[in-house]
Amino acid sequence: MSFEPVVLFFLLGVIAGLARSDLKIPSAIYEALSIYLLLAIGLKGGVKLAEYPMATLLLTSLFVVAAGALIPLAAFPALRYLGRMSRADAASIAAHYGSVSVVTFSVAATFLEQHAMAYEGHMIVYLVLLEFPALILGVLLARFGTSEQTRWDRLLREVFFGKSILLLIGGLVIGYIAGPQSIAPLDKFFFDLFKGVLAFFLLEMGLVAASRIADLRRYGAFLVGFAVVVPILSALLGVFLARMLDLSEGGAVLLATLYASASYIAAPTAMRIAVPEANPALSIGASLGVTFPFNIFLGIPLYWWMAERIYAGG
Amino acid sequence: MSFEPVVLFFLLGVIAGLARSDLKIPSAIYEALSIYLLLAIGLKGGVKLAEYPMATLLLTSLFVVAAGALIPLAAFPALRYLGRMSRADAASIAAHYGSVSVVTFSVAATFLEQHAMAYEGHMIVYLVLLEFPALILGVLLARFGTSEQTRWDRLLREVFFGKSILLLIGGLVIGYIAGPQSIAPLDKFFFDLFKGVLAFFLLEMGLVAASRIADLRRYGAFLVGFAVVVPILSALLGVFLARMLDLSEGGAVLLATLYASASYIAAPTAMRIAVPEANPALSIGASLGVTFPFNIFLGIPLYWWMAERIYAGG
Amino acid sequence: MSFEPVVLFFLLGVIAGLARSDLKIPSAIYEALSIYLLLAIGLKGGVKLAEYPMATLLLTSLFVVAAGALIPLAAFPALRYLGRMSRADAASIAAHYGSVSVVTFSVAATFLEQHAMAYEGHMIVYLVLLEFPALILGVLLARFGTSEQTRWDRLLREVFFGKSILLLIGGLVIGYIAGPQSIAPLDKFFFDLFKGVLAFFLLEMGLVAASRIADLRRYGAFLVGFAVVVPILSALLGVFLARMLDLSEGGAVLLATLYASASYIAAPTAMRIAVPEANPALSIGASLGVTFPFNIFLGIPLYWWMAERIYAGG
Amino acid sequence: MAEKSLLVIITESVIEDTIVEEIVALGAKGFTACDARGLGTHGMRTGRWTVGSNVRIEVIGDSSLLERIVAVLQEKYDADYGLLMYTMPVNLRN
Amino acid sequence: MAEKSLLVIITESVIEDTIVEEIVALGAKGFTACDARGLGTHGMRTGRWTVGSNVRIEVIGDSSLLERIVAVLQEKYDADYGLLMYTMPVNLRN
Amino acid sequence: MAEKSLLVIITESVIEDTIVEEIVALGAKGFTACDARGLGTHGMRTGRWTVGSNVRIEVIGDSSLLERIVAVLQEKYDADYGLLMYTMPVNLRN
Ligand SMILES: Nc1ncnc2c1ncn2[C@@H]1O[C@H](COP(=O)(O)O)[C@@H](O)[C@H]1O
Ligand SMILES: Nc1ncnc2c1ncn2[C@@H]1O[C@H](COP(=O)(O)O)[C@@H](O)[C@H]1O
Ligand SMILES: Nc1ncnc2c1ncn2[C@@H]1O[C@H](COP(=O)(O)O)[C@@H](O)[C@H]1O
Ligand code: NA
Ligand code: NA
Ligand code: NA
Repeated sequence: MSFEPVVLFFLLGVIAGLARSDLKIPSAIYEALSIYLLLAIGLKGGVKLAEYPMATLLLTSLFVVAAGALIPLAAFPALRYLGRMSRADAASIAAHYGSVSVVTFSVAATFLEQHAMAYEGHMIVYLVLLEFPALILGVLLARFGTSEQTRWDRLLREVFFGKSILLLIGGLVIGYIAGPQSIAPLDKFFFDLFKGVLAFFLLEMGLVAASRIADLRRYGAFLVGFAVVVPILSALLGVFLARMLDLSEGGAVLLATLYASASYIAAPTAMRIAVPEANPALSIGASLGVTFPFNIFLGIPLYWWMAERIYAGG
Repeated sequence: MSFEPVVLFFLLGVIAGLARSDLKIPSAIYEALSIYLLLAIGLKGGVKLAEYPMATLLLTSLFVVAAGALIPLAAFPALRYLGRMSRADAASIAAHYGSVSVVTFSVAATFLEQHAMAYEGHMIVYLVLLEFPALILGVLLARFGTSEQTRWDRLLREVFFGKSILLLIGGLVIGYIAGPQSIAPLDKFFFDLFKGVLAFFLLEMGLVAASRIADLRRYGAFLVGFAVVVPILSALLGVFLARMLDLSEGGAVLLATLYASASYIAAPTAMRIAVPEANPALSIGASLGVTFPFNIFLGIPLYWWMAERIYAGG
Repeated sequence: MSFEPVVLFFLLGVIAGLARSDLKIPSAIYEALSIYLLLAIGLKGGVKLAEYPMATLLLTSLFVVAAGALIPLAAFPALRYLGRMSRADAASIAAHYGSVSVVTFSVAATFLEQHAMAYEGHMIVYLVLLEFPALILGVLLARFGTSEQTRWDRLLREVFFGKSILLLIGGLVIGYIAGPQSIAPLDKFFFDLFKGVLAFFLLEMGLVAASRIADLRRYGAFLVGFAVVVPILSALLGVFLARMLDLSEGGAVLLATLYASASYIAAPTAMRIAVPEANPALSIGASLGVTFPFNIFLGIPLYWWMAERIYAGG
Repeated sequence: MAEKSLLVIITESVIEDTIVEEIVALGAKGFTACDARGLGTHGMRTGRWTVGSNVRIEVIGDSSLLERIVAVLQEKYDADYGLLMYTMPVNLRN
Repeated sequence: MAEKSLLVIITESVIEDTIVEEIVALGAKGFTACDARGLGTHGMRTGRWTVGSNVRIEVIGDSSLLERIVAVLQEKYDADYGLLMYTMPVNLRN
Repeated sequence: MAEKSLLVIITESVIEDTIVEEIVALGAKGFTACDARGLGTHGMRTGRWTVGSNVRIEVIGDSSLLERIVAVLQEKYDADYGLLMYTMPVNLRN
């Protein structure tokens, strides 16, 4: 199993951050890179979408989303009762872990491509579908049995027209409508540069993650443990479901990675608006400071190994 | 006639804007994309310039610019007397429609390339030459017979050293001096990525256009009608002139598109400085909110159809 | 000897700047482009590093750095006693000229590639190693015999974790660890676009250089002479050393260019922090306003000619 | 030269649109906003990424209007969001 | 610790250079500018694209200088451009 | 509604981190910073490239704290760096 160099850019960012280097990715650039990544992933998925019968896709999607909802539903009581967190904090962190990370997904896909391992093109549809139900679940968990009001209008706008979903779905639809031939002249921009842009983005994520590491010490061992154990269990769920749905082994690795990944683009904004009494440092610290690096360095190879074992045992 | 996907990015931007999504293209990125597009178009034209005898080019350019001047000269009285607009507003809008849109031109060129339809490389020279005379005409129309002073020094600097003209001409000259061989190593940046950057730019234009649509309701039906009818008439002029000058059919489509397009990069800034009493919401609302989408969705296919009919009838 | 078009973008920037055009490269874009260039150069060097025996490289590096240190040590007394400058100013300018310019190096490498002239891949290691010793020498020269305190902690952080060194070394290490195969998918981003990004960057440098030209008149003929003569002498040193170290002729041109170039990314920041009483307008005016354009227009061809003569005479 | 008051609001960018809606709904005729970063009781906000960035909003108006804005923002946002508000008298010149 | 006045000018970015030239020509020894966005009688200015973006300029000086600046800008730019100006006394500390 | 003072510091971006460390070490509980450009005795600073760009820092606190900050910054940075500081009384509203 060879080595994927893009993750080294994350390391470089962490080192720069810890050394308090003056290296900064301007926020305008960060914004542009994230728009690019979301659109490119959407387009990629859209182009491949036509290859699959829509009915099958709808059915499997139902399973993927339903099983995915188990993650925040199980994470919430763990955080609340084992971790003794406030209702709002537990709900917000559960929402982060129920949602998904586009960059982790991209690193996993890059990893598979480097090893010439095939996967289903419609994984990207699952990525899109998994991005938001957890956010709504998170708000319900935070509000259940309390009298606090939720700004549902703002939340729903945030969830469905938040840039993350909008660009993923927008790209998906454009790719689907246009088809491979018409998209071809855009390939040099959206596909060929993808990995380089991902490297740049990981550099920035490393810089931000470094600033979160200090926070973590304050929040303690429980949260760090949570941020490693929950992804592994979620990945296991993903591999078993993939097996059940007859996905390829590559598809199993990606579904495992989706379940294991935690959001740090869509979820923080949505939770800040809908559950403002939750402390954002906790959820972002765990998802970006622990789970993200765990996934890209150790998780993805581990999930692959899990997939191999379970598929071989099948 | 197949379908050009880049215009879908404009639609996506409009939807995001109307839904009040948090999607924003940072202004630094918008600036960089527009510099890229202007330079790339200039370079493309410059490289092809050497293929044509300079004398012919000068002569045809004279016709193209002279005929192009008819557009603001005819638009002004229409706006002033039919539209009952103030002198300043009529002059400013006339200047916007007499000038040209680089992005509309690019969409039309992409469209032709997708259909493998040839066109003259020196169309880009016309693009450059048409960009500014209308701006000067607009100021003359605004000031004719009034005692208002114009900051001519500022205007002329704006017109000739405004980034729009400067980058177009700069690119043209660099491309011409360097020639195809020397420019080749730059192709991967300036030509291969062009369509992707255009897609990104159209996304931002959609976002801005969405914020202009509300304005339009206030300014009424006359302006909306103007923003559709004038481009069609201007395009007709373009096709006839192209026929007269013996341009190819692809060249006719591009000249029609140039005449039909309205400026929203160079003209707004120039008019804001030289004719400040004009209301910029009117001219930008019409050119970006109506004419631009009309041109890229309906206009270009229409102008093509016009070119086909008129060339067939020749 | 044919012609390298990227330098024309610098000229275009200078013209725009002198004409007080509204053309501006937003600072976020400038930051992103410089991060890109530094990383790309580092990666390029890292990939090639494995081709050379480490022991030889270490030995030659010692010579290159030691000879390079002669430049600020000779420049300082010239500035102090011939130029009658304050100790701080002389030390700061000496540091700028002892350090190197990544963009000048890139233009020279592009130039060699265009003429299909080979050079050693480890030149980039010299680039990295030459970037910082001069900065430390500059501070020592400024402080020698004075009672002023230096913020050494800040300076050393600036020097070793300043973004310039960090990205160069980071790229070098990533390229070396990953090797050519793993880096290949990043080539389309980091190598194919390199020259285009360089062109964009040169445009911005032209804009900034234009604003420095006015300053120069105030500082007089001595500094302008210094900014032309010192590079030529330094280049001569480079060519002789290259000959001694048995580098290829292309390598000699690059080493000459490194010695001849003056820093305007790392050095200004480091000197502003460590030797704040030095006037930054002097050092930046000389390095960016005179030496940089001199090098890219006249210097590089001249150093090539020098290399040819000296190598032929060998 | 009218005597007015200036209210400066420093808060999280993520609620900029909401705050602006509140201000306008309460009767302000205008505002001016700039991107900012800073430090306060909610820790360091570096100005990077949406959730870590601040906005500085200025509103000029009669003190009664500004009092109303202060009261509403304090009640609805002070507990959960980084928020700092201060006022001072100014001379409006046009 | 000198008593001076502070003039804040909020206007359209498109005339930033012109306004700066005026200020300097009238005798100001310095100014500080930031990019801004906002709402006023000329509608919403989102800070995107040059024609839709604002600038916030601060000038510190004697009140007589600031009075002159206010008078000139008001006369030449207030009718046609988005413009807001206000002053207040400050203590200059260096 | 507490009476406090506001200190505005305009200086070179290159020392932003250093200045912030000083302020915090002297006891400030917070600050707010924005990117800026400007003109002063050190010439035109266009806001482009790190060495040519300014930062505008606001600190709210008791006058005694602000006096200490002013004294330290003036002594350590005024001679070598572009620096402008002014204070004014403000009403803190939350
Ligand atoms: N003492 C202060 N002086 C200036 N700005 C402050 C101060 N305290 C807080 N701020 C700003 O207000 C924001 C929110 O403050 P807080 O609610 O205390 O976290 C901070 O991020 C700072 O930008
Ligand atoms: N009441 C206000 N408070 C704060 N800023 C304002 C106010 N009114 C206007 N502005 C600012 O001044 C700019 C020009 O105002 P106007 O000339 O009224 O369009 C607006 O875009 C705002 O940035
Ligand atoms: N009179 C002034 N009014 C407003 N800002 C000023 C003034 N003088 C200086 N500044 C700002 O303070 C910075 C440093 O000033 P100086 O130390 O005089 O170079 C300048 O770059 C301006 O941003
Ligand atoms: Na997940
Ligand atoms: Na036109
Ligand atoms: Na050197």
